[in-house]
Amino acid sequence: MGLEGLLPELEIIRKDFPILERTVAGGKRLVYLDSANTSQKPQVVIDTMVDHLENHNANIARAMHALGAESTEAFEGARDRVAAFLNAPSRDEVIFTKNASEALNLVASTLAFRGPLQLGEGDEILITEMEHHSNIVPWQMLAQRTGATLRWIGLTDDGRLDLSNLGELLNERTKVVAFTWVSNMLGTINPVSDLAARAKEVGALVVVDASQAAPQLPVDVVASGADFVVFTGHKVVGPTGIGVLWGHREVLDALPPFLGGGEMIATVTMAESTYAPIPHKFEAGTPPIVEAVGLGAAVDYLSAVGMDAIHRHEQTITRYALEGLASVPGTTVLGPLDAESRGGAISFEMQGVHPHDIAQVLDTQGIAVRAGHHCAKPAHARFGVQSSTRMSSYLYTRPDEIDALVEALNYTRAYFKVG
Amino acid sequence: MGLEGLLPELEIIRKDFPILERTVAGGKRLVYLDSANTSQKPQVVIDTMVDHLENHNANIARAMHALGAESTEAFEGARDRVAAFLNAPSRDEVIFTKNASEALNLVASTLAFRGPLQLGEGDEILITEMEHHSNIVPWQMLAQRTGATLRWIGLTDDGRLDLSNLGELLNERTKVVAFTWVSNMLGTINPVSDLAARAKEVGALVVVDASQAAPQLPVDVVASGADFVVFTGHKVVGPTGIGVLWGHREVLDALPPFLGGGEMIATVTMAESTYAPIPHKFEAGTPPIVEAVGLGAAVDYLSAVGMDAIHRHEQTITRYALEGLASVPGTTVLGPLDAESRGGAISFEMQGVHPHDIAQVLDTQGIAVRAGHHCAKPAHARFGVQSSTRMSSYLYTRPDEIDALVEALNYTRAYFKVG
Amino acid sequence: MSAELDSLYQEIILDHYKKPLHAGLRDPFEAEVHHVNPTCGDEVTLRVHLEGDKVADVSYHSEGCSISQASTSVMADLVIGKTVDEAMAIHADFLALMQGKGTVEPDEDVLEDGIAFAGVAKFPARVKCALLSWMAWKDATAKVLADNTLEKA
Amino acid sequence: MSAELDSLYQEIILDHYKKPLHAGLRDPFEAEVHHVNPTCGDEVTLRVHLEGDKVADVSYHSEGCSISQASTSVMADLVIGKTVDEAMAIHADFLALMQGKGTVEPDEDVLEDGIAFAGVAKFPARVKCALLSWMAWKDATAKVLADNTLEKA
Ligand SMILES: Cc1ncc(COP(=O)(O)O)c(C=O)c1O
Ligand SMILES: Cc1ncc(COP(=O)(O)O)c(C=O)c1O
Repeated sequence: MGLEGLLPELEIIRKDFPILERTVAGGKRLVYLDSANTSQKPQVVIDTMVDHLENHNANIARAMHALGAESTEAFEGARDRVAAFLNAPSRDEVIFTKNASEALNLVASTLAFRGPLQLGEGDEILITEMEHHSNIVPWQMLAQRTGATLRWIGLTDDGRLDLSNLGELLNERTKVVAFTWVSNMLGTINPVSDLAARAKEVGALVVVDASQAAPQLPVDVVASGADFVVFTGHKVVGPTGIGVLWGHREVLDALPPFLGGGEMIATVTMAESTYAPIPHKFEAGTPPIVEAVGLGAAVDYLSAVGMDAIHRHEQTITRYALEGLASVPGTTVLGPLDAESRGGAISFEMQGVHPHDIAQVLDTQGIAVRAGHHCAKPAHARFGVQSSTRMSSYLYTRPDEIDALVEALNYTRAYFKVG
Repeated sequence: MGLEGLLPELEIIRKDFPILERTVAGGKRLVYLDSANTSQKPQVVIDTMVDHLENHNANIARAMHALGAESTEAFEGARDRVAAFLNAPSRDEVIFTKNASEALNLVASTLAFRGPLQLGEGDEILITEMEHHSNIVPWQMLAQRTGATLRWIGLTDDGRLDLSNLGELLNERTKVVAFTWVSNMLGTINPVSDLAARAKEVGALVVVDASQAAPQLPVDVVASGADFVVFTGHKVVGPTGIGVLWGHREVLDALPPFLGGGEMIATVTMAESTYAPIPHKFEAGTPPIVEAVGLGAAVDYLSAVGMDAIHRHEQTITRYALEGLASVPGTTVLGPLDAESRGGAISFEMQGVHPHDIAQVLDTQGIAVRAGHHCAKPAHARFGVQSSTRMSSYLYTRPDEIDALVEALNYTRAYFKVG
Repeated sequence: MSAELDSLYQEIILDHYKKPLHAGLRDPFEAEVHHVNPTCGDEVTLRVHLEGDKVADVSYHSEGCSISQASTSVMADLVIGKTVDEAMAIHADFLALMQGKGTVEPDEDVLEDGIAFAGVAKFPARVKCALLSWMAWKDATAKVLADNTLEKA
Repeated sequence: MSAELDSLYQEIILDHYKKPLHAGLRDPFEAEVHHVNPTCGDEVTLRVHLEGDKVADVSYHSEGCSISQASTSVMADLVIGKTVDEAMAIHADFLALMQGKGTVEPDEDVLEDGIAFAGVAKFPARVKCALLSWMAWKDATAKVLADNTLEKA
């Protein structure tokens, strides 16, 4: 287990995650290799949420009493933490949504509304073939609603963005370029700042889906060159029910509001309403308070471990896993084969056994992986596969868990009598 | 304290809420009278969430392993509990949103999209002057987007809906009637099923905001006669980050999807996407999983205490509070003066002292109330007041807390030398 | 562990998976449907050919796991040759078995090879796999019946 | 408890609340703004009249709590008669006091009656009340200056 690059305090970190003590499948130790789907939660995140609910629970902003002040401070403090985590120039640019999907829909929906940034007939939206459905469907809807055209950056055979025709795809009609930082299916890490710079040359808005990046590498929104960066709480060891939209102040100011209601208004009369400045303009209703508090604890936890160290750990595990998978006959990995250009999610096929059946056998061994299209049907279609099996590691993953996976895959082959 | 109608197990119930043990303002016992803003959480809700996070956390539906199955069962089990709580004909009609505001926006937004229910020029939307901003602004936006006209049911001087001109307000152009079951400012309980029946006569869709009703009285969506009923988790002793939209299956089926992304699709191709059936069609992205689990525990808790008993308790406390407030010179209650026709939120004015200043003095006595417009500016404008002080009780409120409020109000008058 | 797996992956299921019966899309047919399992992506295109009240043919093209493939094969074999009413009754029995969480005792006289799926009922995540083609068949058959009623009207 | 309250509600504040200075909307003015505190609904309509670089008048109509009302009165009294630069410097000092969470020592020579608000800084929920009219004044003044620049250009 002495792999170079693992987190030095791996055993201590594992102790922070209570669920890793669990046994499944009749007494087997849990081997959780589904972190790209959702991450497990450290005790400090859970305890912070419990403390909030047991001792400081109140509605925020509107409440003018001790608990209200404490709750508001905890909630707005979480905004500061997230702003720091992203290196955002201003805390006001951090909008809390319910998940990454809502954040992407917020941008796509409001671009259909009247305003200086409204899309129309003849405009183009450029996305890529490796996107998660949450970064596809909102743009399909936007195209339908506005008459704009949706265009696609294709993929190379080894699962990278095919930028050979970017000069043609990016043109003066391109109003939005949306792409993922790290692919949740292929694992590919995309050249974010290069692509953003190219998109800015034609004046397009750049939307980056950092749902898989924020958990495992340092995300600096300024260095990214993007106008919007999105991620989701439950993949960064935080709770469900919360996502983040970061956006440039000028762009956020220029967008009309998304949802209407309490807390997002300046004033409401029967004749008309006016809206609060960012971030509140985009936070209608009671926000996810205890979820933000949990997310604040989560990003602090990750920062304390260190995003660079986590990235190194992920790459180390990924390299080890790529080697392990290569040793299983009939197994093909989708996406780049070098650990340096990818994140910690590895999708693969095994000849003669369907992904569901693989996942099922693995489950009886206590190993949790994902099987299916991973909300990336176009990417699967691109590689001519209907579904795949995906293992995904995180900061708590140990090399012997990869060993267990490899062994179980060999067992699966034997069970289904293939090869 | 032997008031007839209080919950018989009040002291035991209070023990379920850990925050009630807290002291504030330098050692004073917390008197929490801001439950209409957000409710406190019983231990069982917190413990259920912790157990989920520590032992069963996984993404739902998409995960094909033991944890995934457990998490999915817990999440979908919560849908069953909410369906039972609402007496919904089908669990599929229960959509999880992030709060009540999103639920209302979901309906208002999708009515602007192409489809059989799309609104247009000449159509009318009817709301009331006592709505929360979350049931006003979405309809203003819908009117703006579609060219429909927003019309208003006015209020009588004692804070009830003025139905004298309903015959004119409701006509063949009326496509939507949206109103609150219980007013969060005036406390008024509206005649939901009568109004719904009148609206159905002209073929309008009926949207009922039960955000203040669901916490304190039995809500039967079938008996209500509504097409949509909305409430929010954090006011029914559940967590933030979750709300509920119940809708008739046929109407939900006829609405186009709201947000696009993972989990709400049937299939996604580069050319087009098709959508999953309800409820998933309206649940894009990773839903609020642990929040739904907490909400399930919350509605079970309320049902175990009994919604009829809670309603009786609220009315008993309300009657006692109305008497108490009447004893404070210079104090005027807004809304109906008989406890039977109102819920447990009482807004009032005190001559010569601004609501903020009242709330501030009360806070130094450990008493938490809300001061401001309570997200109901049009209702405040109707009564010619800019803001008010609101006390709101719940199932854990004791009569001696009302005594403390009354005493503190008298002290406030003395402090500001009025009267 | 192997015992648990074996209860799911009965020999009969693996046999149908490796050598599916009635596979392929054939003419004639009165209705064709395409069903997907949104969570995992399993797909089936299925055609139904009725002659009077009889299920004359069920043909299909499907992609999916062993459970969904085997279930399609077993389903086609069970319903072909039956009357629509008989087939619907078998469908109802199979549905009850799948939704019974392992508590329903299957009737071999009715379900034949379908009893091999009894173990699937204990794996909630796989129940959908087993039901995919049954739902598709029911949907397609309902379409044919509706069209026939319309024509007569 | 009374001590805590007294640190917030200084006599000076209550005096300004009961007898606000410079209240009412007056002519002439070059800019009028309307500011609200969205969370609580406090409102102020405020006019600024500049003569050269001097704040010749600030007039207002406001609704709100004792803190916001008193702050408006104190603000108007402080800035009227000063140059815009001097007034902006006072504004900056007041802002620093309010955002200091009780750690900033106010300078009576600059802030005069404004030092009574030192206690407000310890009540985060009330800081916005004290700042509402200052923000409105700054906004209105910026508008006048911008218009002047435009005219000259
Ligand atoms: C009557 C009413 N409607 C809607 C809402 C909005 O609920 P939420 O803020 O949870 O979206 C509230 C509470 O704030 C309310 O009292
Ligand atoms: C790349 C990517 N984008 C977006 C999402 C959507 O995140 P959420 O489901 O939390 O909205 C995910 C995860 O499911 C993802 O992996």
